[in-house]
Amino acid sequence: MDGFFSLAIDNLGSPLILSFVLGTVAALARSDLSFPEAAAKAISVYLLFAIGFKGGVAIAPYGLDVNLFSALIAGVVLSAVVPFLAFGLLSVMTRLDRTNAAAVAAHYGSISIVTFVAGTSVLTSQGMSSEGYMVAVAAAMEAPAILSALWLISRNGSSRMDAGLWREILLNGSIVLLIGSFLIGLVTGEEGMREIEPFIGAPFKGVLCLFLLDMGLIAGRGIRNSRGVLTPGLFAFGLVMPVIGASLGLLAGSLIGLSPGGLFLLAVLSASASYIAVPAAMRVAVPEADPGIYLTLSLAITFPFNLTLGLPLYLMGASAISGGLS
Amino acid sequence: MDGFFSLAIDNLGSPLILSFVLGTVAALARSDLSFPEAAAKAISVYLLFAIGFKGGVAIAPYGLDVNLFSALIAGVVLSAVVPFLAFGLLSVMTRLDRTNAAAVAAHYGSISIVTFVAGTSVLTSQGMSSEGYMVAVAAAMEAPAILSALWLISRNGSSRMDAGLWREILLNGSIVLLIGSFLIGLVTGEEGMREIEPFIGAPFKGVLCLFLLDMGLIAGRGIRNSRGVLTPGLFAFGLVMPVIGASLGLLAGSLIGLSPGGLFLLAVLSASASYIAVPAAMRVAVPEADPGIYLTLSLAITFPFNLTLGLPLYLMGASAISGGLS
Amino acid sequence: MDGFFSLAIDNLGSPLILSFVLGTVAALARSDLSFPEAAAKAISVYLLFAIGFKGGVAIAPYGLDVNLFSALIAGVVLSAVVPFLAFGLLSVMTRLDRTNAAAVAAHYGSISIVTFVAGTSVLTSQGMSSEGYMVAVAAAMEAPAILSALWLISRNGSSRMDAGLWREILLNGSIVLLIGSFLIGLVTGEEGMREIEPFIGAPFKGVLCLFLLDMGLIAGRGIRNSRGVLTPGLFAFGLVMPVIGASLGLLAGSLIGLSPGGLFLLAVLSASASYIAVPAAMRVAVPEADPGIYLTLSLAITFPFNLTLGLPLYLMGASAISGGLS
Amino acid sequence: MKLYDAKRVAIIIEAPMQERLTDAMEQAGVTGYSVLPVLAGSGKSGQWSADDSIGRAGGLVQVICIVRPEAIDQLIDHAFPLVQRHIGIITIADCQVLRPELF
Amino acid sequence: MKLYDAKRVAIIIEAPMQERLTDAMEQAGVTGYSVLPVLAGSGKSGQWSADDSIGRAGGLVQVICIVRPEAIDQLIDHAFPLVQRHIGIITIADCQVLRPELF
Amino acid sequence: MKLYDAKRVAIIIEAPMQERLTDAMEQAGVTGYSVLPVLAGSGKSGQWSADDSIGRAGGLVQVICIVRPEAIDQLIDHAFPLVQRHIGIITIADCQVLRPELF
Ligand SMILES: Nc1ncnc2c1ncn2[C@@H]1O[C@H](COP(=O)(O)O)[C@@H](O)[C@H]1O
Ligand SMILES: Nc1ncnc2c1ncn2[C@@H]1O[C@H](COP(=O)(O)O)[C@@H](O)[C@H]1O
Ligand SMILES: Nc1ncnc2c1ncn2[C@@H]1O[C@H](COP(=O)(O)O)[C@@H](O)[C@H]1O
Ligand code: NA
Ligand code: NA
Ligand code: NA
Repeated sequence: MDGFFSLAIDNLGSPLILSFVLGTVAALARSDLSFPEAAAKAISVYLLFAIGFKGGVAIAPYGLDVNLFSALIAGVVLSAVVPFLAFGLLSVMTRLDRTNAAAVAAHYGSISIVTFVAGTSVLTSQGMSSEGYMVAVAAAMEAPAILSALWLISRNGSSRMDAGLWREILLNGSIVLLIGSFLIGLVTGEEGMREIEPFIGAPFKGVLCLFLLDMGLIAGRGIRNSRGVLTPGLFAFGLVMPVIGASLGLLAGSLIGLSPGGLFLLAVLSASASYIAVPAAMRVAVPEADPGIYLTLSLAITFPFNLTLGLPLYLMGASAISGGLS
Repeated sequence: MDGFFSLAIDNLGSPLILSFVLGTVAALARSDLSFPEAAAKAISVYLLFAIGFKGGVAIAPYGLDVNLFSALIAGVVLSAVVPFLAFGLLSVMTRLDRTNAAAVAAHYGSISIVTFVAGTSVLTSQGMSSEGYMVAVAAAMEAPAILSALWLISRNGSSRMDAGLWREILLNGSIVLLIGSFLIGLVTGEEGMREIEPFIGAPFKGVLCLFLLDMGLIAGRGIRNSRGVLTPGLFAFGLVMPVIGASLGLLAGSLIGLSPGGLFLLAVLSASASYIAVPAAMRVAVPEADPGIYLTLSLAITFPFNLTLGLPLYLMGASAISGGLS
Repeated sequence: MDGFFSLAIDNLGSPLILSFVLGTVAALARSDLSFPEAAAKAISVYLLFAIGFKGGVAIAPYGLDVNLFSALIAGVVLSAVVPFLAFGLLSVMTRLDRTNAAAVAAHYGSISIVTFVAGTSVLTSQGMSSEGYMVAVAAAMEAPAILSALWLISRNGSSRMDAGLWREILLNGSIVLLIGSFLIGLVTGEEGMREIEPFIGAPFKGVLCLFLLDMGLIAGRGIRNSRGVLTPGLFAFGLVMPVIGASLGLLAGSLIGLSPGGLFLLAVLSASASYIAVPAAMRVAVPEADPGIYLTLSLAITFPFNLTLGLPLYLMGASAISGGLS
Repeated sequence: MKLYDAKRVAIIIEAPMQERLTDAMEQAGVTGYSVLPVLAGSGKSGQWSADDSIGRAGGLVQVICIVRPEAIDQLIDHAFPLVQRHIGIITIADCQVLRPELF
Repeated sequence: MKLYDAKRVAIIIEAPMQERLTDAMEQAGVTGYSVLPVLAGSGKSGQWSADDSIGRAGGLVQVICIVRPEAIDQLIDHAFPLVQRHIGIITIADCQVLRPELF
Repeated sequence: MKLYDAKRVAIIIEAPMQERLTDAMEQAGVTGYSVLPVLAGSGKSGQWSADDSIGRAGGLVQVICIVRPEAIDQLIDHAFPLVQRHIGIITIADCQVLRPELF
């Protein structure tokens, strides 16, 4: 556990996490500090583009190989299976009705790309590398959870799906951007990287600080508005579920033989909960589910937990397993 | 033609063009990927400021000389004359009525600054330099085409011009910003450049990638909405006209003795079609013209053509002519 | 005075000031050049974060010491006292009624963080350093002036204050962001700086150029709309008051023994007039005061004066005093 | 100048439903509509604000549509089933227009 | 489909007053409202535009609220003292709604 | 509280025409107006969206103006020639205000 505490303190003392804390505190204190929605949207495009591109560049020398496919399959399976676990856990730990429980479950099967980005940044700080194609895995994990959740609601999820929704889920902006920039990185390789490194490389961490400041503001407002929504059971779920998700991620990752860094990132993806793609899909397909519940859990409980304590914990786990395997 | 293919492949394989392609594909596939309008506006201010400033810095050691004025005159003449050619071509190739044809013609006389910026970035990749004052030429070419088109509509264009419109056309934001930052670069020179290079220099290409991603989204949506608007004749016009414009630009540029890089940029300016300044002026002065036609042609046909195939083609042309002249 | 002219010319010839001038000229000429509100807001978050963080990093090796507290007290006193002076001066120089005079006075006691940022950038150009905690002083000076002004209006200012207003004033976004990022810088120190320097360090000046371009646009529009609002007396006040404020700042700063750089920055803070926090508070607490008067004075007269002539003047003053003292 | 009676229909709905709603309106024969942004709001499900959300999932938009009085029933028949399960606050108000041929 | 009468109240007010206004509205028993952005405007105190201001101090917002007709008096009684000293342009218009249970 | 009758005029027009329109309104004696953003829309000339355009050329704005009932004719007379050739969708609706002295 010594390793965990030193990792956790490292993590909590980084400008990234402190910026997030600043945002959270400001929102809890009801400061009027705010970050314009348009700027946050633009930064998220930047982050997705940068992370996808770097992933592509990283594997450009090797090309797409079979490991990518096994990782993709692992991701899809995780995304599809985790909602069932989450749903079961919710029915034990909380009194959510079937619809709300399934909606929440969808979020935990899917992923939070910012948590993933923060994870890659922890890896860099630790001087560890990871499989470049993990960004493609991230993209692949966005959608399957939604289908699982819709099936949970109606045993016949397709009744809630129209053609439009299929397209919206599969061609969701962040999926397209991640995959697209991944391919661009793959095609242009190191040469492309040299051209745009001063934009997507060096300043990346600083930009992420501002983004996490905004995420902190959003999480803090979420916490403030959570009175009356968050029962102790839900709260506990929001902390336990990511750890379960991470464990599954570690398991799946070690089965397919990922590197320690890749193992960590798969755990992070599996632990993280969506707050963009899945809420939008729920709005359309399951409007009777209460956004107050699923957004609060995902944004105000699980995201901060993962960012602060989860990342060092999962890194410990990944190192332990890799150590054990090697 | 060997040179053309290798240039074209170089160009098509650059992160810039691939980002544009990604945006186009995302929009055609009806992904909900989007880039906030405010951020795109801010980036365009950044691009104009950076390009103007660099132009000014480049000629700071020499000051304004007579070549600048001959280049400005060449630009103004090109901008004023091209609409007549375009109008003639449209009346041969399409069935547009007089008003719509003139409105389209105005766009082709004027310029697209992003195409110009992409052109400068191609030059940099090829290790070629150009006259710093070409940005001033770009600014000078924005407006004259509008007057030609208004004259074409009413043989007495002034009846459609009020004092406000004159001011809006001549003090259009991008003209003012280009000229202003050009002068700032001229005044502050290398010393000013050193201070702000890490903002306007190194990250420039990466920022341009994001902007072209957004342009791709816009072009793609334009293509999607073009059903029913785009006849084969119009489509062909959108591909032929830029080549004619570029040829005129090469001719004019070689008459005034521009360097190969400058020649290329004048061809690019002449080939490019406006989608900001001219549409706004048409909205005010020629509201009966259909924006669906002129915006689709300019944004969804000519811009992508210039960006992908046009740039290498015009560079070939400029090299050939310069080689022939030298 | 030789020193002043060379400093002033240095300052006026920098890309920062020229960008501001460009914006002003564009707005006066009624160009439609504009910068999106959301982008300006995002950049101001960036600037506050960067300046606060750098301040924290600068004192990280030393920690918080007693000098910080004497500087904070000096700042609070300046902010609280200057409004009385301003109020007196206004009643001599202008015919503003009590309410409007007090509202204007509040702005001059409080501060403009952009003026402060421009001041730090002048220091850097001159190779001078300053106390890192000056950003904390800046934060401390935002609010006290508001209380003084409310007291001036009703001799019982509290009648205009509700609990919400107290919170809004004290937890104002820019105060929270400055203090928060200052603390982050303090905690993470040089190591944190290394991680995010490529974002908040190198490109800082270039970003500030764009921001000042926007400030110029706003100031220019303010000047254009000032017809009928600005009497000669008010205009003169807008030029005289900052010089008085700066003098008080120099006095206070030399009493507490600040370095030349710190002295200069305290003078700049004291000379500058608020245009964000105080107007918002006045809207709520003193709605009968005319925003046309206080915003015009602060944004269209005093801000440009400080930026162009004030900064070199105050730097001269600070150097003279420090020279005299040493 | 002569004024003609018309109806102004305003529908507040979740942003991700916007396209479905306008598609339904087009099927109802509506010739035009405009979409306005909504910054923030409050209702039975609590408060929200555009600045609180990443992505538009949390946000609302307001779709405004001027129609001839006689077109109102058909519009409602097409739009209602869609908004019913969603937030979908529909208001209808009388107004007057200058150029009836536009609608 | 049956339509029910309601009132549409629109209040244009300084952005820094938004929260105070909506608090007052909630005290008046209003169950929901939406806030719309305002870009620019002109009035006795001259012209303004969102692009002219840094921060929201200079800007306005429009708060829109659909209420049952009988709730209007209470709403006005609570909101009026607050807006009286401010810009506070209140307009009330008749409208019709489909689902009266929402208000 | 006593309510006074007024008219709410809303004009949707191309963004580049905004200033010309408000100038004309001021000439018609209008004392105040507000400009609201429009995000997207559809009409006879097809669909558009603010995100589809660079610059404001493609976009629309909505100008809203509360006036006394008797001022409506003059307003229309001044505004109509200007909007006639443009998109210019003008709607006029009855409303009530609290402080008639503001208009
Ligand atoms: N009476 C109302 N008037 C205006 N907007 C409302 C009203 N009720 C609800 N809304 C809007 O609809 C959203 C969702 O409402 P609800 O489903 O009641 O939580 C709110 O956040 C408001 O933006
Ligand atoms: N008659 C009106 N109709 C619509 N908006 C108005 C009207 N009068 C004032 N406003 C808005 O309220 C703001 C302040 O008005 P005033 O207090 O008269 O300067 C203006 O800038 C407009 O945005
Ligand atoms: N009936 C309508 N109701 C609301 N907005 C409309 C209507 N008709 C047109 N518009 C708006 O005006 C724009 C241009 O309309 P049009 O000239 O018919 O293409 C559309 O894109 C809409 O934003
Ligand atoms: Na997950
Ligand atoms: Na051209
Ligand atoms: Na001050």
